[in-house]
Formats: sequence, C-alpha cells, structure tokens
Amino acid sequence: MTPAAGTTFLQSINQALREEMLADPDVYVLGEDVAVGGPYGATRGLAEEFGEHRVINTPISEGTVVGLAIGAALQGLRPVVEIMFVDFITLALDQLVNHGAKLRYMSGGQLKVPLTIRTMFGVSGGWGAHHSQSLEAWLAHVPGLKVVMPSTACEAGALLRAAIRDDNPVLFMEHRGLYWTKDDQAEPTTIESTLGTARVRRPGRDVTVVATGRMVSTALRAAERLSAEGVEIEVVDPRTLSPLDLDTLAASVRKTGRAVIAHEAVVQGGIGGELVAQLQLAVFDYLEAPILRVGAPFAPVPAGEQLEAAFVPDEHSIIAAVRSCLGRA
Amino acid sequence: MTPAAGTTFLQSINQALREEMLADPDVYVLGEDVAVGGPYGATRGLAEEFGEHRVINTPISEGTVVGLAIGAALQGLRPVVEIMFVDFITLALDQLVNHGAKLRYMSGGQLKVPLTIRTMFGVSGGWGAHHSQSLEAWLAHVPGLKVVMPSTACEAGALLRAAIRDDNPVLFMEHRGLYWTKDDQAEPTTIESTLGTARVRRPGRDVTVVATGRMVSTALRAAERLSAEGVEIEVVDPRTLSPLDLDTLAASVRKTGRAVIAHEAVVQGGIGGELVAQLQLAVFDYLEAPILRVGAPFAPVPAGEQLEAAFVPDEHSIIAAVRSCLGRA
Amino acid sequence: MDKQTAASLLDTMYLIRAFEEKVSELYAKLEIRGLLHLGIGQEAVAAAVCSFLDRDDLLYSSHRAHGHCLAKGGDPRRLLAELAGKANGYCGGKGGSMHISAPEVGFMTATGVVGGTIPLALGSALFCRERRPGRIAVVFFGDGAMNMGAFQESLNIASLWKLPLLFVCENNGYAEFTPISAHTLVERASEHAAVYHIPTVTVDGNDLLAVLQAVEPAVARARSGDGPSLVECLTYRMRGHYEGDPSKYRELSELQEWKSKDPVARFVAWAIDAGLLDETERDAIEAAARSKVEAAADFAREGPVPERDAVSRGVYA
Amino acid sequence: MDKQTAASLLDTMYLIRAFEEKVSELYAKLEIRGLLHLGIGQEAVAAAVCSFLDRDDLLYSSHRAHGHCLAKGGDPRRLLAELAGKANGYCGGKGGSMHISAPEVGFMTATGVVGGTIPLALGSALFCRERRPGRIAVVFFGDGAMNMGAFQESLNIASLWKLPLLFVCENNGYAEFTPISAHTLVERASEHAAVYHIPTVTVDGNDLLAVLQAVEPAVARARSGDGPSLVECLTYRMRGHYEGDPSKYRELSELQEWKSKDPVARFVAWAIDAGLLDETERDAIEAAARSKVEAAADFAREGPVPERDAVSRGVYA
Ligand SMILES: Cc1ncc(C[n+]2csc(CCOP(=O)(O)OP(=O)(O)O)c2C)c(N)n1
Ligand SMILES: Cc1ncc(C[n+]2csc(CCOP(=O)(O)OP(=O)(O)O)c2C)c(N)n1
Ligand SMILES: [Mg+2]
Ligand SMILES: [Mg+2]
Repeated sequence: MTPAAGTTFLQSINQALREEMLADPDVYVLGEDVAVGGPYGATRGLAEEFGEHRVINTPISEGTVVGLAIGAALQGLRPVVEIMFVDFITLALDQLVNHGAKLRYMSGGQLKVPLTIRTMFGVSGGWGAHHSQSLEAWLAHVPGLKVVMPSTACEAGALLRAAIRDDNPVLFMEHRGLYWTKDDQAEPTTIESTLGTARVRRPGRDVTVVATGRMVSTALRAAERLSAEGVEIEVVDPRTLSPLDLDTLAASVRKTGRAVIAHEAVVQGGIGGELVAQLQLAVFDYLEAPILRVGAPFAPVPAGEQLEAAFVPDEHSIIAAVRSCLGRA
Repeated sequence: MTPAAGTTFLQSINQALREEMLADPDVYVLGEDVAVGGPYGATRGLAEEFGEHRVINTPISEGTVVGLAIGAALQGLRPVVEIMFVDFITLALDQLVNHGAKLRYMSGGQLKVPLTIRTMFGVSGGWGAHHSQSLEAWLAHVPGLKVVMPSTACEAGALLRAAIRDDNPVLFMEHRGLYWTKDDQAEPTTIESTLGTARVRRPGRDVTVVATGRMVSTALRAAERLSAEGVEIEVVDPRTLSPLDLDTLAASVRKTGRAVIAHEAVVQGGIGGELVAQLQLAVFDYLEAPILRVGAPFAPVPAGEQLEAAFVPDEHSIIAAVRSCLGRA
Repeated sequence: MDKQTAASLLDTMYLIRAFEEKVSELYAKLEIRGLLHLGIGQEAVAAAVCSFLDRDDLLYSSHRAHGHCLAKGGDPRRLLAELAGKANGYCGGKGGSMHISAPEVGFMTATGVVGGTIPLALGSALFCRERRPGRIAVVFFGDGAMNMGAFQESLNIASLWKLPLLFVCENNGYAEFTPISAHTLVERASEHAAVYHIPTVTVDGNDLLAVLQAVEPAVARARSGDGPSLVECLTYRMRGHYEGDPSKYRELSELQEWKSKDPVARFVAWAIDAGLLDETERDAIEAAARSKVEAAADFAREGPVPERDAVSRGVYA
Repeated sequence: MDKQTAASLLDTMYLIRAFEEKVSELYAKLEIRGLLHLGIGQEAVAAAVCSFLDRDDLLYSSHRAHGHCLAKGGDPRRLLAELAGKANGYCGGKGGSMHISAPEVGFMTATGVVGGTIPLALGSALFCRERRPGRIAVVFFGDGAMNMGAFQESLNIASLWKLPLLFVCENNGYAEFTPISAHTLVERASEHAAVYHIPTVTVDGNDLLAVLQAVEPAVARARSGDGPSLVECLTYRMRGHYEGDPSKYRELSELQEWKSKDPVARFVAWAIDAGLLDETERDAIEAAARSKVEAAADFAREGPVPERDAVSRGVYA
C-alpha cells in the first residue's frame, strides 16, 4: 500500500512493519524498547496489535540479539531487529558477518537467513561520535548481506517491505535526519521493483550526481540552485548499495559524461570509492572529467553545532564539486 | 636492526617485538596464548625474557582485551595486542572503532592511544570462512586508525617497529601465507622511512600494478612472466593503507598511464575502490585505460582445496588484468 | 565525619544538582543541544565515590556523566562550555555531553556506548598496577550495562589479574524506557561480581552515608593491591532518560516516592541532626554552588565557537 | 538401560572414535587439509546428549564438531566428503571441518568462532517455543567460550525468556595451549548458569551414565516449556588442540591419567559387567563402525571435486 501524502518517513516505516506483520505471521520484531515504540515511535502500536510475543523487548546485548535473530531466521521466522544506531552494530559484527552473512554459502545452500536489521545512522542534532556514523561501506563489503538505504518516506516503506520479504540478511539504514520528512507527493512504489534498483530522482544532462540517504535531498536542493544558473544535474539514488544497480548509474554517466558521488560517510574508504571504481570501468570512454566524491572529512563526528555543520556535506559541497567537474571554479 | 638474510617473516615479527620490548619498557604484549609463543611462535621467547607481567595471556574475550589495551595506552603504555585472526576483530570493533580510534579527537587532543593490534589475515590451507578474511578496507575507513600490511620479511619487522612507536592505534595485518617466506636478500629498511610510504618493488613502464600483502609476491611473479613477453609492469606496494601514499602511486601511473589494483579481499567494497577513486582523480589526464581491480569474488572464503584455489587471485589473474588493460585479449 | 567533610560532600552534591538544573534550563532555551542524560537524583553516588579519589586516580563514566566529572574535580565552566560546543570546552567542542574527557583531573572519558568504558577502565587499572601502585581506576555504569558481555568479560579479567579497580553500578531500575525486570532475572550487579569472587555489596544509593561506607573498604582494597570490588548503588533518576523524554513509562507515584528519598535533602537532614551543619551553612553552600554554575553558564555563553577547520584537525597524534 | 540402548550408545561412540581416527590418518596422508579439531576422548558427551534428541531437535556445535554431527545422525560419508572438500560433502566442499551443516538431521552448524553458535541456538530455541512446542535447541561449546561475553548475554536471555534450550559445556580444561586456570577464577560453567537461575550440574563427562543422568531431566525441562538448563561435562581431549599440535603444554602423565578414563572403554566395561553387552557384541559394534568409516573414506575419496565456478555461486538465496 502506498502511504498517503503527508506520511512521514517514520510513519512509513511503522506502516511497513505493520503491514508485513499482518501479511506474514513469521515476521517478528526485536530490539531495545521496541514494545513501547522505540525512541521515536518506529514500532509504535505493534506490541498492542500483535502481542509481546512478536514484538520483543530485548536486553542491551546487541551481539547476542543479532545472533538470536539469525538462529530464528535459519528456522524460517523473519525477524526484524532494531539496532538503535549503526554505531552499535560494531557489537554484532561477529554474528552478522561471520554467521548471518555466511551461513547460506558455508552450508552449501542448505540454510537461508531471512533477516532484516533496521538501524539509524547519520549526523543530526549534535549527538556526537557514538550516535552519528555512516557505516554502510563496511556492510557493502560483506558477501551475503544486502544493504539498503532509503531516501524518501514512500520508498522507506516499500524498501523495508522488500527487505523483510527478501530471503537474505538485509541491513536497512534509516537516516535519523529524514524521520520527520514527508514526500512532496505520494509516490506509488511497488515493493517488488525496489530492492536492487536505482532510481533517477531528477533528470539532467550536464553532470550525474549519485547520492545516498539524506544526501539525495541535499543533491536535489543543489540541483535547484544549479538549474538557476543553467546547469542541469541528474540525481540518481542507488537505494540499494549491495547489490548495486550499476546499469542505471552507468547509463546516466554515459549521457552526462561527468559524475559526482555524494554520501554522508567519511570519503576515505566510503562506498563512493566502489562506485567510482565500477563507473570508471563501465563508462571510461564517456568520461570527460574525473569522478569526484563528496562526503565527510576523515574525522569522527564532532558534537558541537558549528563543527557538526562543517562536518556534514551540504548543497554547497555538491555545487562546488559539480562546478569543479564542469571545469568552472 | 635489519634482519639477517634467511630470516622468515615470522622471525622478523618476533625480533621486532623483542627489540621494541628491549628499547621501551612500556611495550607490553597481550593476547591468547602469547606467553607460550602463540600458534606459530610470533611471540616465542618473549615471556621468558621479559616476564609474564609484560607478555600477558588473556582469556578469549577479544572485545574486552582490546578495550583494556586502549585504556592502558591512554595512560602511556604501548600495548601490542594479538587478535589471532582478523575475522575475530568483529568482536572488538566497538572498542577499537568507537573508543580507540576516536578518543584523541573526541577529547579535543587531550588523549592519545599508542596501541598496536597484530592480526593474521588471508587465505591459506583450507581454513575456511572464519579464519581467512581480509578486512583491511573496514579499518581503512575509520578515522583515527592506521592500517599497515607488510609484504616482505624485512619490512614486516621494520613496519611493526614503526607501528609500535606510532602514537596512534595501528592495525597491523600479517598474511599467514607469508609467515615462512624469506626475502631474496636482506633489505636494509629503516624504521622511520616505512609508515605512510609506498615502495616501488619493481620498476616498469607499461602498467602499474598496485599490490598489497601477499599479492605483492604474486604480482612480482606475474611481472617475470610478462617481462618474458615484453611487457614491463611496475609493482608498487602501498605498505600502509591508511594513511595512503598517493604520491608514489600516482607518480607511477603518470608514467605508465595504466593501472591494476590487486588485493586478496573481495573486490566489492575492498580498498581497491578507494585506490581507484584517488588515482583516477590524481592522474585522469594520463590514464589510457580504466583502472582494473583484481581480487576475490564476492563470496565467503570456501574451505575445499579447489574452491579455495579458485577464490584467491593468482598471477594469472594479474596477467589477465594487465593484458586487458593493455588492450590485448 | 567532621564538619569539613560534610560540607565538602554537600558542596559536590549541590554543585551537580545546580549544574544539571542549569543544563536542563539551557537545553529548553536551545542554548545547548545534543543528547543529554541528567543525573538529578543520583548525586550521592558520584559525591561519595569521588570523595575517596585523588586527582590521579583514573575515572571512567557512562553516558550519564556530568556529575561524575564534577565530583572528580572537573571545572564546571569547561564542562558547560563543552556541552555548548565551545572551543574553550574540555574537548574544544568535539566531544559533547557523552564524550567528556578531563584527564587533567583524572576524568578519562564518558561514552555513548552502554558499557563501553568498562574494558577501558581495566586497562587503566593495569597501568596503575604496573606503574603507580596505590593509584586505582574506577568505572561508573548503569544497570543496563549488566547484560552487556563486556561487563562479564571485564569482571573475569579484573578478578583474575587482581586489578586495582572499583566497579560502581548505578542501578536506577531503568534502561531507557524499560524496567530492569524486563531485561534480566538477575537484578543486582553484585550477584554477577560475586561469581567472580569479587567483593561486592548493594547499598541504598540515595543514602550518601551508606555509599561512603561501602566504597571506603573497596577503595582501600584496590589501593593495597588486593584486587577489584564492585559497589552497587540503588538509585533513581528524577528526570527522563534524556532531556525531552516525557517518561510516560513511569507512574507518577513512583516519582513521588523517590522524591521523598532525595539524596541531597536526606544528607542535609542527617548532617543538621548530627550537628555537622546548620541552615545558614547549608544555604551558603547551595548559593556558592549556584553562583559557580552561573559563572559557568557565562563562561560557556561567551566562549568562542571552534574554528571551522578544526573539524578535520586533531584526528591523529 | 536395556541392551538395545547400550548397543546404540556404544555404536555412536565407536563411530565417532573410528571416524576421528580415520580423519587423523587421512590428514597425515594429506588427503584432508584444513584446521581440524578432533574430539577423541570426548565421545561420551556427544553420544549421551544426542541420545535424547530427535531429528528435528536443533543442534549447534563448536569448532570441535565432528562427533556432534555424527551423534545427531549425520552421515559419515557426507561428513568426510565435506572435510575432503568434495562436491558430495554436506556443504559441497564450501564449509569444511569448522563449518559443517546438516540441517536434514537437525545439525544446524558448527563455527570457527569460539562461542559463536551460542546466540544462534537461542534463536532456534525461540522458534521452537513459538512454532514447535516440545522441540528443543541444544548447543555445545568448550570451556574457552565461558569467558566470551556472548555466553553470558545468552544465559541471561535464555533464562529471562524461558527458552527450550540445553547448554552443554564440554569442559576439557584447556583452551588451545592454556589451562583454564589461566583464563578465569570461575572454572565451572555451571557457576555462571546458576546466577541466572538456570538449573545446572557439573558431571564427569567421561562417564556416559553420568552424562545421561544429567541430560535427561534437562531435556525434559526444555521440552515441557520450563526453560533452559546447562550441563557441564568435565572431559579431556586425547589429541592436540588441532591435528598437528605437538601438545607440549601438557604433561605426559596427565595424558596417561586420562587415557585410563577413556569413556568408550569405561562404558564397555560397565555394560559387560551389567550384562548388557558381551565381547562378541562389542567387537561387532566396533567392526561395524570401522567399516562404516571405511565406506565413508571411499565415498569421500571418490567424490567429485566441486566445479570451479561454484566458488562464486550460492552466496545469496
Ligand atoms: C550498546 C548500546 N546499546 C544501546 C544504546 C542506547 N541506550 C542509551 S542509554 C540506554 C539505557 C542505559 O541504561 P543504564 O545502563 O541503566 O543507564 P541509565 O540510562 O539508567 O543511567 C540505551 C539502551 C547505547 N547507547 N549503547
Ligand atoms: C573468538 C575466537 N577467538 C580465538 C579463537 C582461536 N581459538 C580456536 S579454538 C580456541 C580455544 C577454544 O577452547 P575451548 O572453547 O575450551 O574448546 P576446545 O578447543 O577445548 O574444545 C581458540 C582460542 C577463535 N577460534 N575464536
Ligand atoms: Mg539504568
Ligand atoms: Mg577447552
């Protein structure tokens, strides 16, 4: 069901959970405080509707809870685990990476792990270095995992439903800064068409800007400003970082001949490098300029307001990169 | 002290530990079974020489042991922790990434963390998916950490000594497949010159091959074969993956106009993407072909002999990439 | 207890109380942002524990850290400036409330990760054992951290290696919005410590005297090289989990009940009763605390904003 | 115990023993490679525990997994083929010794990570509670896993949620080359379980009867929905930590002492004494086991090598 206009990103997540729980009794929700709705209400109402057997508060034991969800998934349940912040996934990577991601392959195809991990990420509000990271690049490096990062309210719900229905472990990353955003108009999104496909958010001819998560709206703002000066960027949102829809990205760059990759993670070692490597290979002969990357400086996330603002790339960062790509200073 | 000719990689590590422990009473060694030498003897003799106060066997509690070492480093000790396999660093990433790597920055420069983590990585001997990964790309994405990956016996010792003397947390990655290798000749290496500097291992004019860890020797074998057919590749070893010596890499590609990046990690999300992104930006106008990457397929490490052999890139993989780069099929 | 000790303990508690009330006020006025966890109601634990510590004992805290930092001798001005993101804050505005560091007074670091500092404290204790016999490390954590594996791993190593370490559990009955009974059947951190042969006791954390009594031998034991102890303090946070939390998960009656056990008021009553304090003295101590906090607020307000390019500086030593 | 039960238990133990001896032989001949951990000397635990399990009870193992897989009903042919990296092995040659999976007989997975399967077993137990009341999950782990945080976290959740789960600790006194006393002051897993109100007992793991006696009520408790138990079996591995380990860290006398407690010989002696077995029957059972293992070796030797491009297939469902 496409969420109504005016639905926030957070409500869309909540609705998607509810719909999947209604559709499939094997969908279970687990996490800290999920039975009371979690810190922002993403799981609000679910315990009341589906009972605390299916909406399970867990102790603060991230590693074990993720392992437990994997074990339940091996038997055919479809757990949706909330790791409050992706910063805390550091506590669960043995289970997620060594076990969850590998069991299908290691078992020679005998096992499968239909698990979804929802987690908040990204910078907002001065929460500092332990509640603001963007660690998607780590997980996109792990064979057996899928990594999804929605950028709009409507798509958040559709992508989450697709993630829950997927038979593989999926890391589903929600930018806290998007939680209270709404889409300009309700976007009809089918569940099936989302996972593994990129989406062109704004067509343009001059430069392709591949943006993820909250950076998509940042790129769209940059597009407005650039358009005013006659530069038309094409904004493409990969939506799924692993697997990656290279075709859509490459088609865009083949057209524009120039590309900027924008994410909120620190640039060094970020998913941008992977995108650059794949794109330059796919469209080498079309490239009129090196592919540029926009992201955070190589530093932990600072807490103070001004430092935080300096840390997060904004539309000016994108505009500067686009101009540089076009050879205009 | 430069190790004598005939010294193995493992002996070089052992000597470096001993020399640093002799030079600085603040150097402590911690890890599972380190007091009896560890699984291969990397720490052999140290407990006898320096006592079990400085060469400390720990319980199997990777997360806490890394945290403990960070705490000791904050006070001025220089702990060298052994995490037996990098696969188990998954258990220690909260401590290493959220605390060890960030404390200097978060504290506004009041604290420092002179910590070294030695760990085995890479494929050999059919050990399978939990004892064979190459996870350097994760750590190179973490601001505040340094990541070092030696490729020769002599350099292993010099780089380890430099890592121990460094005032930052350093992940030092030892490929098990190199442990019993020796250098053709003793290479005088000064400690000071190593960390953060790449090394040209073989000069060449046609294609630059940037190779890491055990792939350096693989690339050198490929170079021999290619040379026989008149193709001269330049083999460059970054040695330190974070920080990265882009200048040396870029200078090489400026000369050759072509580059192949070779590592043992899975290609997707590997450090190769970062190298491609930085290189294509630095030398765009010199590039005559897209930069290619050689690495493992996107799969966990299989245990069986033939599958394992199919998994690890070898000199043929490099030769194929070099030829493709040169436009020869 | 002598008059001076009583005054000093009360001074610490009032300073924390006044500081936290100011933080709450500045947050409401949007002068401070971030994720703030106040310890109003838990002051007796910080004050009692730190009264046994010297400047070069090494303290680690949790996400609810302000009181610990002040009790250890942290400067309220630099602390508040840090919360306000100013360049003259302890961390130059980079750390913020959950990442305060004031090593000059032995306050090593707080953490945004539940249980995250427990292993770090072990390492500082190892350092003390090896280099500064007589010095100790101390770590504060909440009841929520009891179910983190790192806590158990740390109890094991601390006891095995006889580290000079004091574990202080501030058991306030809740982890975020969930009562402890929903997280474990083992509602006492002291039960965990006992398994590892770590001397331990659970006390009324709102009774400053009880905490003092429990901590004194524990600190002495650590100082003399006999190994770690764990002191568990049953207490209550009077405000929400974080500033802005409406606390719907708690009954008003529960709050009322705990209000009557306010650790500051209780100590004041006891001290007056014991002849260690009179009303005038009490007023003076409170007033002094409030004026220190006002000065801190001015300091923070007037503090310079960090330079923009500091953002990428200071990552490496 | 009746004759048939005795024969069946002995059958399992001999099968494991013969299998492991064959693995050792094939490893020495370089027909198998990899990192192999043999359980020779620990057979009674696997045999006793699994004798109470049905095919659809869900078993998790450690790195020392061969015996557990066989006792659960795993096919020695497909197991050996897996160790040999063959396409007809359980995992098509992808898993190897530390990553065996035979879900068709309820053997879920082994692991190369100490303690790694404990949380997984909780999840399977949750599934049983929700969907298959009466079915249970079981996890084997070594004494080394006792100090992994995941073990403690798992005890807590299993007891809190009353999961139908049996924890089996094979306490063989060593983690790799280090005796348990160097890892902890708490040398019994049962002490940990007790804190969480989990019924627990420590028994002589080389005494099949003692293990049977301990496991029976624990399995019954789990099946009837009353929650988890932990059975700790004190045992000894007669070979090195891994094949090739010269075991220099152990005294020969220690090995000799444990040899005299061989669980197979002890059970045989008891069963003969109790009139449940005679020498001829014993010989027949052992011979049958050996011939099964020979057949397995042939099966593995003749098994096809996996196709090269299988390496990148089967990563995703
Ligand atoms: C590892 C981790 N998981 C989850 C969180 C989110 N979180 C922040 S505080 C908290 C509850 C902590 O409770 P407790 O330890 O009792 O401390 P209190 O807040 O009561 O002082 C949680 C779950 C976190 N910060 N770290
Ligand atoms: C997390 C982790 N750390 C270290 C290792 C290396 N290692 C393999 S087995 C082992 C000892 C395990 O001892 P125990 O649990 O008692 O099992 P046992 O080998 O005695 O059967 C260690 C340390 C590992 N596999 N996993
Ligand atoms: Mg609490
Ligand atoms: Mg053992």
